[in-house]
Amino acid sequence: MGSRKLRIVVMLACLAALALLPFVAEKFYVQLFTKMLIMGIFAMSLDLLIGYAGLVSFGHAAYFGVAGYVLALISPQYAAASLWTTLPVAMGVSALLALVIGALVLRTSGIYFIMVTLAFSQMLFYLFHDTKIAGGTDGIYVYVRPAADILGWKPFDLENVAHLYLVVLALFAGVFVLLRTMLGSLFGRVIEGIRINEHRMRSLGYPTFRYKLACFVISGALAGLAGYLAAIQFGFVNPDMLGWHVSGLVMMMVILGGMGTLIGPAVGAMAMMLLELALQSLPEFGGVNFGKHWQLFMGSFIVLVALLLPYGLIGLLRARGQAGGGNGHG
Amino acid sequence: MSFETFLIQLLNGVQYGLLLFLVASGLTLVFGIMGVINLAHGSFYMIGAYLAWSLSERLGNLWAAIAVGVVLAVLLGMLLEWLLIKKLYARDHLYQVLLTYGLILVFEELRSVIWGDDVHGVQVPSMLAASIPLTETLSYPVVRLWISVVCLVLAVGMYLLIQRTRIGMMIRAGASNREMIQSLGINIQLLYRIVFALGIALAAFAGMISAPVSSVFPGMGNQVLIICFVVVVIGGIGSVKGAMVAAILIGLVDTFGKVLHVELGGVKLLPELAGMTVYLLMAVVLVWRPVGIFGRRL
Amino acid sequence: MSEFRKTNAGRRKFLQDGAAVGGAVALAGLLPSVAMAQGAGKIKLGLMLPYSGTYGQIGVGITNAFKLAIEENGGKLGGRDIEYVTLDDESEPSKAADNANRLVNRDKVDVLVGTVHSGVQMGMVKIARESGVLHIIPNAGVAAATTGLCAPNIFRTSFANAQPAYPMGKIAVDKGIKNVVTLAWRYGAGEESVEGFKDNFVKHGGRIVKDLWLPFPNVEFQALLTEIASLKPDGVFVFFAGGGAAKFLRDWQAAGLKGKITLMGAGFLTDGVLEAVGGAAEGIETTLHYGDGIETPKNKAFRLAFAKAYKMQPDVYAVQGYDAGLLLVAGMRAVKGDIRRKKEIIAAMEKVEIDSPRGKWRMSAAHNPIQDIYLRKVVGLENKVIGVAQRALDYPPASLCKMPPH
Amino acid sequence: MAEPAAGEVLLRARGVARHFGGLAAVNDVSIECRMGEVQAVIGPNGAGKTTLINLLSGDLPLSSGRIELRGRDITGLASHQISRLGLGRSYQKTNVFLSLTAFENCRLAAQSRLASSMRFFRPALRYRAPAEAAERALAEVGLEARAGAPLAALSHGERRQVEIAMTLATDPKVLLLDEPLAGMGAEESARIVELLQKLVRDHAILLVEHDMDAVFTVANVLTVMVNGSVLESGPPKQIRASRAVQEAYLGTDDGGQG
Repeated sequence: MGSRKLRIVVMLACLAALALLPFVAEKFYVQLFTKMLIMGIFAMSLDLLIGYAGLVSFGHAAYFGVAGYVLALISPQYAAASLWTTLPVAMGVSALLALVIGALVLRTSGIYFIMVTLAFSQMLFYLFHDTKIAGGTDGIYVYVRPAADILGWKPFDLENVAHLYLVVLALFAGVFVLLRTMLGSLFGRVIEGIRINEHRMRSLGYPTFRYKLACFVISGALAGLAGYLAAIQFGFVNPDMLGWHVSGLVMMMVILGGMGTLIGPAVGAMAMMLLELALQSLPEFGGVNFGKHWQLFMGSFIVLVALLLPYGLIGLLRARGQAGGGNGHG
Repeated sequence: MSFETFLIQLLNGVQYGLLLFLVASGLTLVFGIMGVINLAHGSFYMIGAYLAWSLSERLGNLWAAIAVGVVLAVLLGMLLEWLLIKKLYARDHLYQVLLTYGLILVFEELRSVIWGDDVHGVQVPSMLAASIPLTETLSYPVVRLWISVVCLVLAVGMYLLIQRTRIGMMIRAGASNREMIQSLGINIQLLYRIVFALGIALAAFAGMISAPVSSVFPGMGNQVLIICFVVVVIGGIGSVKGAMVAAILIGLVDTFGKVLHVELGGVKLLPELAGMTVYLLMAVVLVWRPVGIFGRRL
Repeated sequence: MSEFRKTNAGRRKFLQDGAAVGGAVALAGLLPSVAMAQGAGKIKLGLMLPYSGTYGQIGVGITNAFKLAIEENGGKLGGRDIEYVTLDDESEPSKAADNANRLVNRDKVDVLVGTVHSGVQMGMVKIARESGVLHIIPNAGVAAATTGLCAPNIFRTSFANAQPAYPMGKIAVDKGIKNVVTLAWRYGAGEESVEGFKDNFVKHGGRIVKDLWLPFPNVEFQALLTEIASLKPDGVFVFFAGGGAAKFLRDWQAAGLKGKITLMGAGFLTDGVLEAVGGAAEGIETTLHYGDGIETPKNKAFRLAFAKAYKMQPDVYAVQGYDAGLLLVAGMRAVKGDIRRKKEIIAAMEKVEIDSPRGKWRMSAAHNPIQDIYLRKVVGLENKVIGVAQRALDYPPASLCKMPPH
Repeated sequence: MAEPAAGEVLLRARGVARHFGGLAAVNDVSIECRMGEVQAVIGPNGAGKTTLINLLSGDLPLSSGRIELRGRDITGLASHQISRLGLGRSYQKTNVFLSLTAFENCRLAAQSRLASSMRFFRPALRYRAPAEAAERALAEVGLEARAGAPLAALSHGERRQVEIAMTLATDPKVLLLDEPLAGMGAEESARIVELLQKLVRDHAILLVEHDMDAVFTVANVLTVMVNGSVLESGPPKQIRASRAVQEAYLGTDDGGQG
């Protein structure tokens, strides 16, 4: 268990380093990292499904986007809503949604599961896109960020970039620890068993459906947390937040980082966003504007990852250390 | 709506459904036989349409363009299978989703590099340019009927191919059970390459024959992609028959979803939520039959 | 959607309050950015436009014309050199605020220019209102930007979605069209365009038989064409653009409705698709703030210069980009390039009369062009201007914007 | 539930049948498993033995018939419910968690006996019972030495042992063993036969096996299946003597290894 202690120390060090960022870096980079951490939470929530339970959800944006919409819809126009009420509500709605959808989609498996999760997220996309529930295609603003006051005491101010960042960082760490704990628990053992061999789990006496559903709901709620934070950061939600491109993007993050490793997807999220920044600023060269066609490179990159990095970046590191790379996908 | 209008709408629905079938049939074959999930299928529909346009500009007529285009599509399909898809058979669906998701971006950008981002039209072949009057205001374009006929012919062709020929026998064997197919001593590599190329060709062909009606524009692939997945999943993965039934079903749901007016307790449901109807249909079907209407347990 | 729709007072109200608050926020936002902007050195222009995907072409056209306008004025702004920072917004609303924020806070641009897609625009407006950065919209017509969400630092050189459609309402009545069916994609631009037409059409005694919608970006029109044929209206007002428009025009003709029912729409219906539809659009009349064959020296000069510089024909989008350039030139000239004197820049931009290829125009109190809308007719491969549909149109009325004092 | 007395019928199937399309894989089979008895089901390949086990364990739904476990009707219950009622099964095709170690496999099996695994926070390691049960099970099949080895690294025979150990780890009263000896070396087989003889004291065992020597050593009752139906059922002596069985099976089939 020495290596485990070491890993914990390393992580705490990283956490401390990240916590210093707002005191050294300028506003934009603090915001950039805030976004990265938010996407990191999103990616970890999906990793719980894909990497640990073996449930390839292609509609995870639904829970992400819905939470954002909930915040936008329940916060008063020009006054701050309370963080302590809106956050639980938003996550609750996402969880509830995951419960309903999960109860239906978990009846299917394999390709069907992938496609049905996609179909449900598209349904929600059109619900917000085609109706006036929340500004239709234009989307809807969150004019004022929620306030964190507790009986007059103001622990932090989300309007403040540094504060928001630190809060997100804390939540990121919290989610990580929570998921680690969960995966080390009896529950974690069961969903892992389900991923490897669900049929056998059933014959051993596990009501696998219930466990998968629980997993789906938890994952949905955490995706909701990420969506809620994203809505706070930019004060703007629109239907594309639930679109299948976002679902694809986060799936990409999970695999790029290395699914079934939890920290991997978080790394993947950051790598993806940095890569995008880099590719978009490609120079014009030999008459061809690479910057304009940056998606060509992004696409090729994704293809290569799928072919060459089944265990993602983390897998790359692990492969150097002990072969295999721990939690591969079964 | 009047009975007459109703009939025409019925026709519209079926006609749209047949076109969907044409695109989706390739998808369902690749799904069912190779167990490969190909998100880039829509891109091949787009590529087909652009080929039809650029080739007919050069060759002077659509028929030649289609002939050449299909060949190109088959070659492209084989190349991709050999270069990329082949590597993923053993892997989880996840990687297929990922790889083909990447391919969508690649093809969309290549399209922009090669053909630009403009909208283009493809001349309707003169022999199909006419329209048949249905009511005093409405008439039905012959080319649409022609497309429907082509789709039907193709559907029958596929049926015969699968039911009557040796390769069809392999395909059925493959769809029902992978171990069996090896035990039959069939060159599975070759079979897969053929099937994948066939799937691609079908998508591209669909793009080509619909190009004169739909015109050619960026992003046209992603429009059909998702709807085709819905078709395949509702019909049952690997079932051509299912794809046909589902496609018609969706064609009708989509058609009437747009024109019917449904209210529930003052809340307008249709056509306000027309965008949701097909997905709703899919959800309902899968709750009823988790493997689609004609799907086998996987 | 139509913030300015009479039947939607509630939402309008909230958006007006939104303007008040938002505007205040924006003004407050001026201070930090003032502190940041360095007096000397280059002026940073952030161009956030679609350079990839469906709208890629439009983004390029706008960029080219914008630069052309500045080049023609000595290639400097108020005597100061320029640095361009371009960013591909991919027409992806879910990344909009993120991207705009990148330009404002990382690249520290002095002016934010963009964009085409209305959904993305909403994200940019959000950031512009928070940061107070000078923001020029060269295309996206989303009404909110110059009604409910208007702010001192936000200008638009193109149109509001409803604006080009509005005059068609009266023209239809004058043509003796009494019953109209509307048909459009169910998304912001489509809904606002239809609202603009209806507002004017009904005002002049026209009657709307039915509103038909198509889920965006669905292009399977057949069912709705059948519906229209069975309703037999005198005219049909539609909003489609790009590939959708091309397919619609072909289907319209193929369904035999062309010539039986009058087809009307804002100019986007027939812009950039005439080659694609091969005659299917012949004779269709549309209204827009630009068109082919505007015989003014200014327009001729512009078209010549643009074609020469970029080996491509300018379109309405290019004109809007060009005017965005002219507007900025005027603003910066007034302060000799001292970007810190933002209030004076804004004042100058509000006052200036833009000598545009489309004809002279000014900013409304809501910072949306008060411009002539032309009636155009499709002749061959041209959208020939056959007259002015309405002079100096300010629509949606600037009164819908409660512009904070500045 | 009280310890069942020796000879008590723990599992009773009445007229169970399963049809796949036209053909009847299992047709009107009635069978009983008693406490303290090994009920062996034999028959040529394709006789429906494995299908029968799948029906009894709930892996497959019945087409018709009725199944009782310790007097309780379990017809139509899901396999996980049946398992929790004290019926454990092993599979013919080794059905384990390859990426886990032998110990982890068994511990996961034993964990299923906890009231619920919906425990999200307390580290699984703190639960001793499953670990102990797993160790016991591994010891019984004689694999304690290989406890830490990932299954991927075990020999086929060893995996078969794990397969059985997992079944034992769920502490069942009724054991359905589908060809437990298949692919085992002589020594391993002997050990398992020994184990069966020990287990039978406090279990009811239904055994499907092709190794006739083993079968006739451990079985108290033999049921011969042919083409999905029971041909004959009785004590070993009777079956050995039966002409029908001779013709239908023993005679024709060389040792049964199809």
